[in-house]
Amino acid sequence: MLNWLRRPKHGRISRRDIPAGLWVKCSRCGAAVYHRDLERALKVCPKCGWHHRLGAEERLSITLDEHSFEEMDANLASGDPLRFDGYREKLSEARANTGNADAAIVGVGGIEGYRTAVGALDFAFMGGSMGSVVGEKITRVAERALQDRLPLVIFSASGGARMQEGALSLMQLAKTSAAVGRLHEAHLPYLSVMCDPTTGGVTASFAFQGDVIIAEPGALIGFAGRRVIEQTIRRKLPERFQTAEFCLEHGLIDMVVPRPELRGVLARLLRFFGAPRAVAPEPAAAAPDGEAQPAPGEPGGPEVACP
Amino acid sequence: MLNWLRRPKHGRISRRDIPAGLWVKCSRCGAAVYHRDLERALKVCPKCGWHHRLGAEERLSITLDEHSFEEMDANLASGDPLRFDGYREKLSEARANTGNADAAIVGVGGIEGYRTAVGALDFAFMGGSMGSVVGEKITRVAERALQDRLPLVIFSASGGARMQEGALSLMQLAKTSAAVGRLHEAHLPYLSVMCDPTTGGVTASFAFQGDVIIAEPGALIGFAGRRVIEQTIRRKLPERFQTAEFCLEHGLIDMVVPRPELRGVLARLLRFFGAPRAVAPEPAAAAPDGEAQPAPGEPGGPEVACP
Amino acid sequence: MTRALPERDRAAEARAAEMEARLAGIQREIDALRRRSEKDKPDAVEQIRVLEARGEELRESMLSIRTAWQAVALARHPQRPKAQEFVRALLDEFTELHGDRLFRDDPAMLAGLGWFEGQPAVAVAPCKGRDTRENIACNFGMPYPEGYRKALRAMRLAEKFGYPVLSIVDTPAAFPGDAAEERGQAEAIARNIGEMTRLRVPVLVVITGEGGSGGALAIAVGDAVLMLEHAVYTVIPPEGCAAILWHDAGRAREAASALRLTAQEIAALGVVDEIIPEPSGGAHLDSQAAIAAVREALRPRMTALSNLPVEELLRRRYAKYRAIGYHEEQS
Amino acid sequence: MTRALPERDRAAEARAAEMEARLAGIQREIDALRRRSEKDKPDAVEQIRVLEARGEELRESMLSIRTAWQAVALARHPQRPKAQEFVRALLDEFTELHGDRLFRDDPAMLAGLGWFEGQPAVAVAPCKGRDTRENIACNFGMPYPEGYRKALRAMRLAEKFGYPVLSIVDTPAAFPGDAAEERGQAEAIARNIGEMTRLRVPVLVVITGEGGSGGALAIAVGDAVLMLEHAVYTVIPPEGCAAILWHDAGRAREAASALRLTAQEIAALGVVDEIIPEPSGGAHLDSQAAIAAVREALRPRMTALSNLPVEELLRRRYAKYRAIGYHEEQS
Ligand SMILES: [Zn+2]
Ligand SMILES: [Zn+2]
Repeated sequence: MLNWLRRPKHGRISRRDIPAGLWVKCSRCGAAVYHRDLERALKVCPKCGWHHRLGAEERLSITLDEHSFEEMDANLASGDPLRFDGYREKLSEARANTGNADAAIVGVGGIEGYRTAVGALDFAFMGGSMGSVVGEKITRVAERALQDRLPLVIFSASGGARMQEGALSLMQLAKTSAAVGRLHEAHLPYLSVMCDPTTGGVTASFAFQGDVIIAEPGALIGFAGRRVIEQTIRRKLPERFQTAEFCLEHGLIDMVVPRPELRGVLARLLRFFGAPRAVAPEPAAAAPDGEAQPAPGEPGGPEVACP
Repeated sequence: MLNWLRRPKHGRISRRDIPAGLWVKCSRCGAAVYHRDLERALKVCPKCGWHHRLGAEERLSITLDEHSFEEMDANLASGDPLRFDGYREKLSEARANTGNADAAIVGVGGIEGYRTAVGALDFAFMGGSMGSVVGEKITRVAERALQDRLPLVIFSASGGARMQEGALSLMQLAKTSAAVGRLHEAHLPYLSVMCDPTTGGVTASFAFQGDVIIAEPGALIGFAGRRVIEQTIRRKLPERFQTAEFCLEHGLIDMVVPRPELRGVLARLLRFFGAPRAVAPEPAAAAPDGEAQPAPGEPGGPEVACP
Repeated sequence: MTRALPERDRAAEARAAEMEARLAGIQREIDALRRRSEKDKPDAVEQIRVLEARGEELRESMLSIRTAWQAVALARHPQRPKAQEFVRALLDEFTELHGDRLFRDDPAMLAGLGWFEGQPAVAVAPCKGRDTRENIACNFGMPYPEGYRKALRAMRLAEKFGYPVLSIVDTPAAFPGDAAEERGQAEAIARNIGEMTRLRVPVLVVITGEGGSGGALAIAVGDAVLMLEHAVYTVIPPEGCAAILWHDAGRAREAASALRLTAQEIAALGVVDEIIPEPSGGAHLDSQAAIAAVREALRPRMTALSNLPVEELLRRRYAKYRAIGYHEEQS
Repeated sequence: MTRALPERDRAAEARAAEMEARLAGIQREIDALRRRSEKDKPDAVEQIRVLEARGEELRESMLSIRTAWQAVALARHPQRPKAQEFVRALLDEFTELHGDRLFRDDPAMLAGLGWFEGQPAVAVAPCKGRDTRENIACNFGMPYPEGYRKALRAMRLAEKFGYPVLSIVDTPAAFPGDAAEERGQAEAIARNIGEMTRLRVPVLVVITGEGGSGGALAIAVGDAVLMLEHAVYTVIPPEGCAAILWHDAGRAREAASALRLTAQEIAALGVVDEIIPEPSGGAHLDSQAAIAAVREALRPRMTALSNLPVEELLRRRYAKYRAIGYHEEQS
């Protein structure tokens, strides 16, 4: 289930290379879980229910219809506009570890047959932080949705703005908000999914601007960090502060959806908001390990237009 | 100052008939105040600062430029649509006591030379309650503002909807809100002034729909009554609960303005929002004690149009 | 302009009071028998059966007279289908939305998305519970400001996508608590009413139980306002009205009558557009039939309103509320 | 797309550190003299005068080098004119508005109406205090969500009447407290940023002190974004950056330099449109001159923006933010 989405690797090591059949230890409850069982359960611990983090590729592969994904702008990579000490090294390391050029993957795909523009942030890539590239990719995928009158679905998982790009990162809050704002004006639906963790500048921009906001159980969601808040108020915060469930009670998000139900809920919402039906999924549009096909044209026209 | 606005009386007794020169006792602090001093101070107690209630006529006469007021619909009177026991008697009594046909006076007037549609509720008339007539008059003055592109200023003082007209009273919340809503869509300014007390259905409609909301010091402002709330929560409420100052702290109103400054603040806001200038005030447009002139035409065209 | 109502049927009220006294007597007899039933079983069972049948008969004829107070009692009946039950039954693939995105998710207000007869729609409804525990959880159907703000957020979502709004109304009142006042109960209601007068999509409202004053109107301004036969709609709860008029909340029955809050009277005042008949004896005896009746009543109106151009829809909505009221011209 | 910045002037940073050490030495000498001054009066007074003059000289040359840390210190200088002072001086007949109409009036955010050079305008600005008491009252210029919501309400009022918005920005951050999180700090900031990208009136922003991350941007998205010479604009406070990078908040000076937060660097990144020169030595030495400089800088931009058709204004605003960012294409 987690494996159909294969993309050109920028580094050599992939988390996908773990040999099947190993036992892994749940970092939450400590239970030993057979690796394949964990994968089959979409990385939700069968013992404690904890939703372990997914990489952006994994996220898309468990969400999108098989072989429906057409990636955009896979080759966009961060530079070092501030000449910030150590940034280039951190980027190289993150690229090697994740196999991605930066912390977001965007494109167009199908969810239970509904065509949608889609993006996913990758917490494994420098904490999913939003620098110029993440901002640019989110903006481009929103513009693509606008152009093709598609819905937009974004999975956030981010520590916030990327400080190594200074004020340029901060401005990505405005840039992405402007792009998402155009979808609102065009009456196109935008569904925001907050995964563990979604904090800082990403919450203060597109993640909180969805028509419907969904979170995964237990996900950490908040603007300021727990440590900063505890220093400010000089008190310990309760355990469930800034969890998805806490945000739900405080009226900040629409629903908390367990991972196995998420695809179904998204499809239901896409149908409700008039997403176009995809034509029958292309049989293996992209070769499993070949070059990416970032061509801007769509493989098949929508049967129905978004309202 | 309180006397220029004289209107045809529906009853025989007028509060204006108190002989000047009497000492009156402040109902708040108990101080004995020379009647003429209290009038000169716009009924703000010189000892304790309490803003005593004003009738609708008094309110308009201390607010509007002398002889600038052109009343509308003075002859609209309540019927008894529900055949509610005792309602006709209460109406007669209120008419006799206040000299007004119902609990609102509306029309067009000038404030420091700025032309505005204006309305005032009269708490002395059945607690300023809103039945069909109050709703109709507020609606008509809002429609007049829309038609002539004038700002709207409404002074509220009301216990809420008039229960003797049942669901018809309740519907006045929708009717007045719809009329005020058209001003918003036409980008015309509406200033709401909450006087003591403004509660119930009037707060739940036009009083809280102002572009700017002003309250007089100490005014009681709230939706539910203190007694009902205390019964519900089984606690005593603090003294300042539901005061203007309490509402200011809770972010519900824009400002608390002492009565002597109110005219100036309104003029400043009307100027800011582009109210048209009135031509030089008509010298005594209405005869002091003669018939009202509810002619719908305006005495002078505006020099500047509202934006 | 609205027409005044005819005089009330005082004889009917008196008859109802008398019948209720008889019913209470029967109930006392039944209770007494039950207390004795361990001693004297088969006989008591038969007697209880007879008494219960007589009580049922009496109840039915009381229903047929239906004074205002009986309407109040039916509207508040604990087995009456709840507003949220109507919503979940009327909309297919219902998806609940939560929160006002400002302060809190108010469990006293339901908001969500779904399909009404193949048409995407957004629904709002106050929530009453079926027992004490549930009622405490949803504050007895009395929303806080955040409940109204959640409903408004859902309605704005409907507006964005051009989908109709369906509002099912059954609430005793907006919650009269200090925290609700602090957070702007009046402001929230005023804003909803104002926004609903100009929401650019069809708004269909059904008063299914208690239409409790401003707290109900805050989700009840619409192009079509329907009302279940035994629902009530009132500017003030009868108890509150009696307390103000006669300093005696116990005289609520008289107040209920004076307030003209039954569906028939409300319709005669032009405040609602249509009365939806309930299953014989009241909706609580057959929820499914009540829901089906509401669905039937909504269907043609949904179609008709969806076919109107927006400007015409708004013009009619304005004209409708503009016309409600009763006044005289004094010479 | 933004251009990358040149290497930092590390020599200047080193010089500044050295000068600061010398300045601290002078200050210690002065303090020592003062402690002795009762014994040995006329002589000490003269010595102190000389030392103070030397210190002043040193301070001026430090200013001329202006490393990032000095910019931070100036931007935070307690005597620096406050954002609300700019607003009250720039707008005639200023009328303050209060409250978000939802929950609370946040004293950390000023909003109001007034006339800028004969043009009606709406202004927003965070509030810092001039002393501890004032600072506690206005939460050290750190708004709660209700502060941002108040600002948005004021901006929407401006939009309704077609008046420009003037935002004066000087805030260390949005308040990082638990209650602020509970009430949706992120939501409030996200909403403001989103709405400001499409507000249908000209928005003019001046960063006058600390442009502190999202808490600043929540009122700083505009058609013209100006920045006072010694103001700073940063995605994270230097102390926080140092704590994350080196687990040592004490290395804030190095972080400040790395973050490129000075007006000159921010302008070079294309994030602000213009740097407004301050009076010699910094705005705190001459508030009136600083205010006059801001007025002069705003005047032509206000005129130019007010003359643009709304659609063109919005097109340009979008294009402006669309272009900010730096990336490479990987093969
Ligand atoms: Zn586990
Ligand atoms: Zn007094």
